Amino acid sequence: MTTVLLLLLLAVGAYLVAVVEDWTVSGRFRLAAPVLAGIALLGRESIVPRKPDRIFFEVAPFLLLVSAILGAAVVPLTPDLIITDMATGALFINAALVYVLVALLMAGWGPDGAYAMIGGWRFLGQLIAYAMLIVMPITAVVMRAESLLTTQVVVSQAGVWNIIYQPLGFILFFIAAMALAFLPPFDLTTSKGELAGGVEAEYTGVRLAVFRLGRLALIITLAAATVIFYLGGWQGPLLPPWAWSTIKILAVTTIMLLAGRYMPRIREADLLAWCWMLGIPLALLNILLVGVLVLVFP
Amino acid sequence: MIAGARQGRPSALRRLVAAAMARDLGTFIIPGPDIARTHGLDIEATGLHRVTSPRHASVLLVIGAIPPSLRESAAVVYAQMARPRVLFVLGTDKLFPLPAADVMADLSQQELIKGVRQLRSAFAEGAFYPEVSDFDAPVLQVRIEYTCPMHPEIVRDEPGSCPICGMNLVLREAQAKAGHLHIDHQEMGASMDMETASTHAHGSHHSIDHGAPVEYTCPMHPEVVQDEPGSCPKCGMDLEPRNAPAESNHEHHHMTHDEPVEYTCPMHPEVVQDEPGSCPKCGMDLVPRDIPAESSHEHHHMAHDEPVEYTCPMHPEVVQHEPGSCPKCGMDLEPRETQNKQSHKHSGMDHNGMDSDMDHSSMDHGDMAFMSMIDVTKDLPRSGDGLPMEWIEAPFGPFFPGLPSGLLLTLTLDGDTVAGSNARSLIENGELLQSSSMDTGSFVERLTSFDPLAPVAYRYLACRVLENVAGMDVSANTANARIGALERERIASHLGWLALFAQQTGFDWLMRRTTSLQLKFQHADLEQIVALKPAILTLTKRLQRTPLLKSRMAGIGLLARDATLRGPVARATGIGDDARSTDKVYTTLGFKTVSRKTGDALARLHVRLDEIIHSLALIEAAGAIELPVPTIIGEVSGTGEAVVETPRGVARLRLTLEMGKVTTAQLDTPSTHHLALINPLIEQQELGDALLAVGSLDLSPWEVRQ
Amino acid sequence: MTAQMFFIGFFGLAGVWFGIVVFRTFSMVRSALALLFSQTAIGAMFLSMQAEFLGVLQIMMMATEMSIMAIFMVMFMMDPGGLGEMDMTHQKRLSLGAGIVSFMAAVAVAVFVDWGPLASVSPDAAQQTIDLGLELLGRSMLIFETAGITILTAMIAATAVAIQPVKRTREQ
Amino acid sequence: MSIELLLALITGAALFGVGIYGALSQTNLVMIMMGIELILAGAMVNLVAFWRYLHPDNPAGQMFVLIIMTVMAIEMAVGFGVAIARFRAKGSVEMEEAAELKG
Repeated sequence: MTTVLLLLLLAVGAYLVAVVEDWTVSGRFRLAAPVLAGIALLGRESIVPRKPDRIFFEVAPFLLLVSAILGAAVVPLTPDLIITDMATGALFINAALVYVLVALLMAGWGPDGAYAMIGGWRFLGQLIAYAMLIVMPITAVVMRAESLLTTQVVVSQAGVWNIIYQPLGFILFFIAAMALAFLPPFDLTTSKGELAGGVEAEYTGVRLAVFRLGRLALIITLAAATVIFYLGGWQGPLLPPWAWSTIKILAVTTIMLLAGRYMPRIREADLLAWCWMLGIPLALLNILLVGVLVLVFP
Repeated sequence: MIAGARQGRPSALRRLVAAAMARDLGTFIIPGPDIARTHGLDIEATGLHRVTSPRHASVLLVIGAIPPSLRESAAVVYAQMARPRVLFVLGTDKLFPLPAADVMADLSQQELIKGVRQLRSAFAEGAFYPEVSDFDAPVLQVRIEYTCPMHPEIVRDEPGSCPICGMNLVLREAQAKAGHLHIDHQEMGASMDMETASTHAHGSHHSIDHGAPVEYTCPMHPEVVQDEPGSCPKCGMDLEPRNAPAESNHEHHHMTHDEPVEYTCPMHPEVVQDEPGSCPKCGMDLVPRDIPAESSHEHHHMAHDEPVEYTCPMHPEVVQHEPGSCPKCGMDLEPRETQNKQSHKHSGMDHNGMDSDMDHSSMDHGDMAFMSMIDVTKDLPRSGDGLPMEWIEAPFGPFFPGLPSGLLLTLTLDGDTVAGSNARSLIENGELLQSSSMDTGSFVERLTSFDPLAPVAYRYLACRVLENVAGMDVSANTANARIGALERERIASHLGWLALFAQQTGFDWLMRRTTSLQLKFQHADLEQIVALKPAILTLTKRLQRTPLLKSRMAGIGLLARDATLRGPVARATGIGDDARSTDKVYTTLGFKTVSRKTGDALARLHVRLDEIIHSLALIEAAGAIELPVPTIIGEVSGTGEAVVETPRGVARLRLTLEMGKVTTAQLDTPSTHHLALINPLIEQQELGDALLAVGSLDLSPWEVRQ
Repeated sequence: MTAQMFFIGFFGLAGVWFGIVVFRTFSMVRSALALLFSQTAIGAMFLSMQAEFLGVLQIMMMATEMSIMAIFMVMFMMDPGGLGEMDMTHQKRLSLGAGIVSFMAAVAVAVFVDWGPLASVSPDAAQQTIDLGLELLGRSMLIFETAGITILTAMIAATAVAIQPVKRTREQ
Repeated sequence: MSIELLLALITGAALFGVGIYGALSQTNLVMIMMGIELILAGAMVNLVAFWRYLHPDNPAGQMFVLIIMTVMAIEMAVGFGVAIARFRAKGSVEMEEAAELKG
C-alpha cells in the first residue's frame, strides 16, 4: 500500500519537476505542457537505428527509470512513509544510482551513433569525478546519525540540520548530485551544443519518453536525498511532515534546475581536476570536522 | 493530410494524440537560428520550440532560399525525423530534393505566426493517415557493402571473411554511385551519423532497403533468422525485417569508396600493384585496397608528398635515396615514404616487428589460427597519446546546433579527442557576378545578399568600391549615417555570435538574452539604440561575473599572431589590425582599436564585448543611421578597391568597371582565411574544446570563397 | 522450498549465466556489462542470504568497476563491437577441462563434506552493520588498515605505471 | 545439510569454474582479468554462504569478503596500469604477443 502510494507520489513529483523544467526552459508556467509533450512522444514513431546493439538500446531507458525508482525506495517522506527502511539505506541510494551510469553507457553504445557513444563515455568520466563526492559527504552524515538508516539520519537532525552542522558536506553533495543527474552545467552527456543531444539524440517516441521520465525521477530522487541528508527531511514547524518534505524537495529541485541556466557547461577536464584536487580533500576535511564535532557535542 | 504523416487510421484516440502533438511542436531550423535572427524571426515566440536533434523534431522549418548542397543535407535531416513530420517553408519554393512544403509562408514574423497556426491545424488533422508513402531522394540511396572491421580497405559486395585476418566482414552502407551530386555520402549526415540516417529514410517500420537482402529476425532472440515474415519459435513475437546480417554491428571506420583500387599483399605491404595477382615474395593472393583510403588514414601523421627513400626489407638501417640493392644481403631495396618509419615504429618495419611477423606467419600449425593484434593494427593510425580509442569519423554540421549553420566540420575522433578534421562551407557562394557584365545597381544587391549574416557591411563595401572607381565622395552626413548602420550591424552580429556561443555551451540565460537583444538591435533607430545601452552594459557586467565562464574559455583555441588573422580574432592576439583605424570618418568619430593579448577564446569574447560597447559610442557620435545607397556613377570605366571592416574582419573588394558595368570582381573575406585555421587549431583537443575553438572564430560559411 | 532458497538459486543462476555470457559474446562492451550484471546478481544473492551490507556494497562497487572495464575493452580491442566475430581464445580444450574439473572438485567438496550444524537465523541487518564496524575497528583493524594502505599503494603504483612517460631529450 | 548452503556453494563453484576457463582461454589481458574477477566472485559467494550458515554471529566472515573486494579493486588498478603501459609500448594487450613474459 505504502509502496503504491509512494510510487504515485513519485509520479506526481516527476510531473511537477517536468513543469518546473518547462518553466525554466520556456519561461512560461504551463501546467499542461508535460502532458502534451508526453502524449506527443507516445504518438510519434519510435525509430530503431540501422545497426543498434538491440539489447542495450531497448534496456537502457528502463534501467535508468528503475535505478531512479530503486533509489527513491529508501527515501522517507514522513517517519512511516517509506517503501523500505533498509538498514543500509544511505549506502543503498548510492548503489542504486550507480546504475544510472550503466544505463547511460548502454544508451550511448546501443544506437551505434557517434554522438551518443561519446556522450555515454563522457558520463563515465563524470562518474569518476563525482562518485567520491557522493560517498564521502554521506559518510559524514551517517557518522552523525550513527546509523545507515535513512529515517535515523533524519531523526539525528532534530536539533540542527546538517546543512548548518556540516555546510561543506552539503555543498559538495549538492554539486555531486547535480553531476549525477547530468543537469546543466554538468550535462556533458546530453549536451545539445556539443553532441546534439548526446545519448538522447537517437531515441525517439516511447523510448525517449521512458528515458525522460527516468531522468525526471532521478532528479526528484536526488533532491529528496539532499533533503533527508541535509535539510532535516520531514522536520519543520507548523505544517505536517509530508508537506515539509514536499516543499523542501520541490525547492531543491527548482534550484537544481535553475542553477545551470546561468553558467556555461563545465569542461570535463576541469570537472575531473576540481573534484579530485579540491573536492576530495575538502570531503576528507569535512569527515574530520564532523568527527571532531560528533565527539565534542555528542 | 501532411506528407510526412504516420501510418494509421485516424481514430478518435489518434485524433486526440494528434491534437496534443500539434501543441508541442519541436522544430529543427534550417539553415539555423542565426539566419532566422537575421531575418528578424523570433521562432520561440510563436510557440514552436527549437530542438537540436532531427530525431526529436516534428517540424522542419526552412528559412529563405538555401543553396542546393544544403538542401540535400536538409533532405537527410527530413528523412531522420520521426513521423509525423511536417515541412514548413518560409519564403522560398526551391526545395528539391526536399518534398513539397506542407505549409508555406513569407519571410516575416506575422507570416510566421500565421503559418504556425496553419501548421497546427494541418498537424492536428493530418498527423495520421492510412496510407503513407516513403520519402525518397537520390541522396538517400544506399548500397550495402561488406567490410572488415580491422581492414577498411577490404570492401566486398557479399558477406564473407577478410582475406587478411579472417574476421567476418560486416555490413555497412555505401552510397549509390549514381545519382549524387557533389558531395560524398558520409558528409551528408546533417547532425547524425549517416548509418542511422538512411534507415529511417526508408521507413523503419517497413524497412525495405535498396539492394540488400532482407531477412526477418526476432527482436528478443537474434539467433532466430529466417527469410520470410512470421513469428518467433521461441517467444512468439512477430519477426522484424532487417538487412542481413545486422546483429549489433558497431562499425566506425568510415571511408570513401569510389576510389581507384590497388592490390597489395597482406604480409608484404610494400608489394603494391594495379591488378590482382599473387605476391612475388610469398605467393599469397593480393588483396584490393582503396588508394586514398589509406592515405586519408595516414595523413594524420604524415604529409602526402614526403620524399621517397629506399630501404632493405631485412636491414632497415640501410636507407638510401635511390633504388638499388642492399649492400648486406643483396635484396632489392624497397621504396617507402620518409616519415613512414617514424610513425610506424611498432609496425613490423624494424627487427622486432619483423620477427614477430615471421613467427605468426609460420604459426599456421595447430588448431588455433592466432591473429596478431600488432600485425593487424599496424597500418591503422596512432593517436597522440599512444592510447587509441575507437576512431570515428563524425560529421558536425551543416546544421549542427553548436556551429554556424552551413559549416560542415568532419572530425576524426579518437575517443573524444580530435585526431583530424576537415572543415568546409557547404554554401557555394563562389560567383559574385551573375553574368559577364553586371550593372552596378544589381551588383550592390548581389553583395547585399552575399552574406545574410552581414548584409550591410557588404552593401557598404560595394558602394564604397563603386565610389572609389568613380572617384566620388559622399557627404559627411551620409558617411556618418552609413557608419551608424555598419556599427549597428556589428553589434547585432557580435550578439549573434554570443548566442551561438551560449547555445554551444548550454548557457541558456545568455542565449535568451542575446537573441532578444539581437532582434531588437537589428532594425533599431538611434533612439532605440541609446535606450538599449543599459541592457548591453548589464549584459557585459553579468558576463564578467559568470562562474565557469573563464575556465571554460581561457586557453582554448589559442592562436599566435599571424598575418592571416582578421578582425576580432586578430585583435584578440594583440594585432591592432583594423580597417577602421585608417578611415578618416571613423577617426573623426573617435574610433580607437580594441585589442587583447592572449589570443584565446576568452580574449575573443572580451574583444567582441568591448567592440559592442565601442560601437554604441560610435553610433551615438555618428548621430544617424542610414543604409548605404549606391551613388549613381554613370558610365565609368576603371578599376578600384575598397576595404571595409565587417563584423568578422577586413573584407577587400577589387572591381573592374567597363562603361558602368561590373566586369570583374575579386573579393577577399575574413572567414576564408579563418576556415584554414581550423585544422591545426583543434588537433588533439577534447571535442567540447574543439567546438568552442571553432565557434570562437565566428565563421560565416556564406562568405567563404573557395 | 523457501523463498530464500528460491532467491539464492535464481540469483546464483543469473550470476553464473551472465558469467558464461562474458566469454561467449564477441562484443567487448557486452562482455564487460555481462560481467557487471553477473556481479550484480551475486550482490543480490548476498542480499537474499541476509548479508545486506555486503550485498549493497557489492552492487555498488562492481557497477563502477565493470563500467571502467568496458571502456578499457573499447580502448584495447581492435573490434569492440564484436562484429568481426573474431576468435580470441587459445588453449580452449585445456581451459574448458580445467574449468570443469575445478567446478566438479568444488562441488564434490561442497556435497561430501559434513558442514556440521547449520545456523538458521542471522543477526538483523542493522546489528550486522554495527558488528562489522566494531570488528573492522577492533580485532581486524590491522588487516583493514593494511588493506587500505595496500589499495592506496596500488593506486599510486598503477598511476605511475600508466602515466605517459615524459620524453626527455638526450643532451649530449 | 541445508539446501541453501549447497545452492550457494554450487553457485560459487560454477563461478569459479567459469572464471578458470576464462582466465586460461582468453588471449586478451582485460578478458583474463574478467576471468579472475569471476574466480574471486566465486570465492566471495562461498565466504558469504559460510558466514551465513555456519557462523552468522561472527562478523569476521564478512570481513573476509571485504578483503576480497579490496583485492578485486587492487587487481583492477594494477591490471589496468599494466595494460595501459603495455599498450603504449607495444600497441597490444594480447597475451600471445607477450612472448618475453613466457618462461
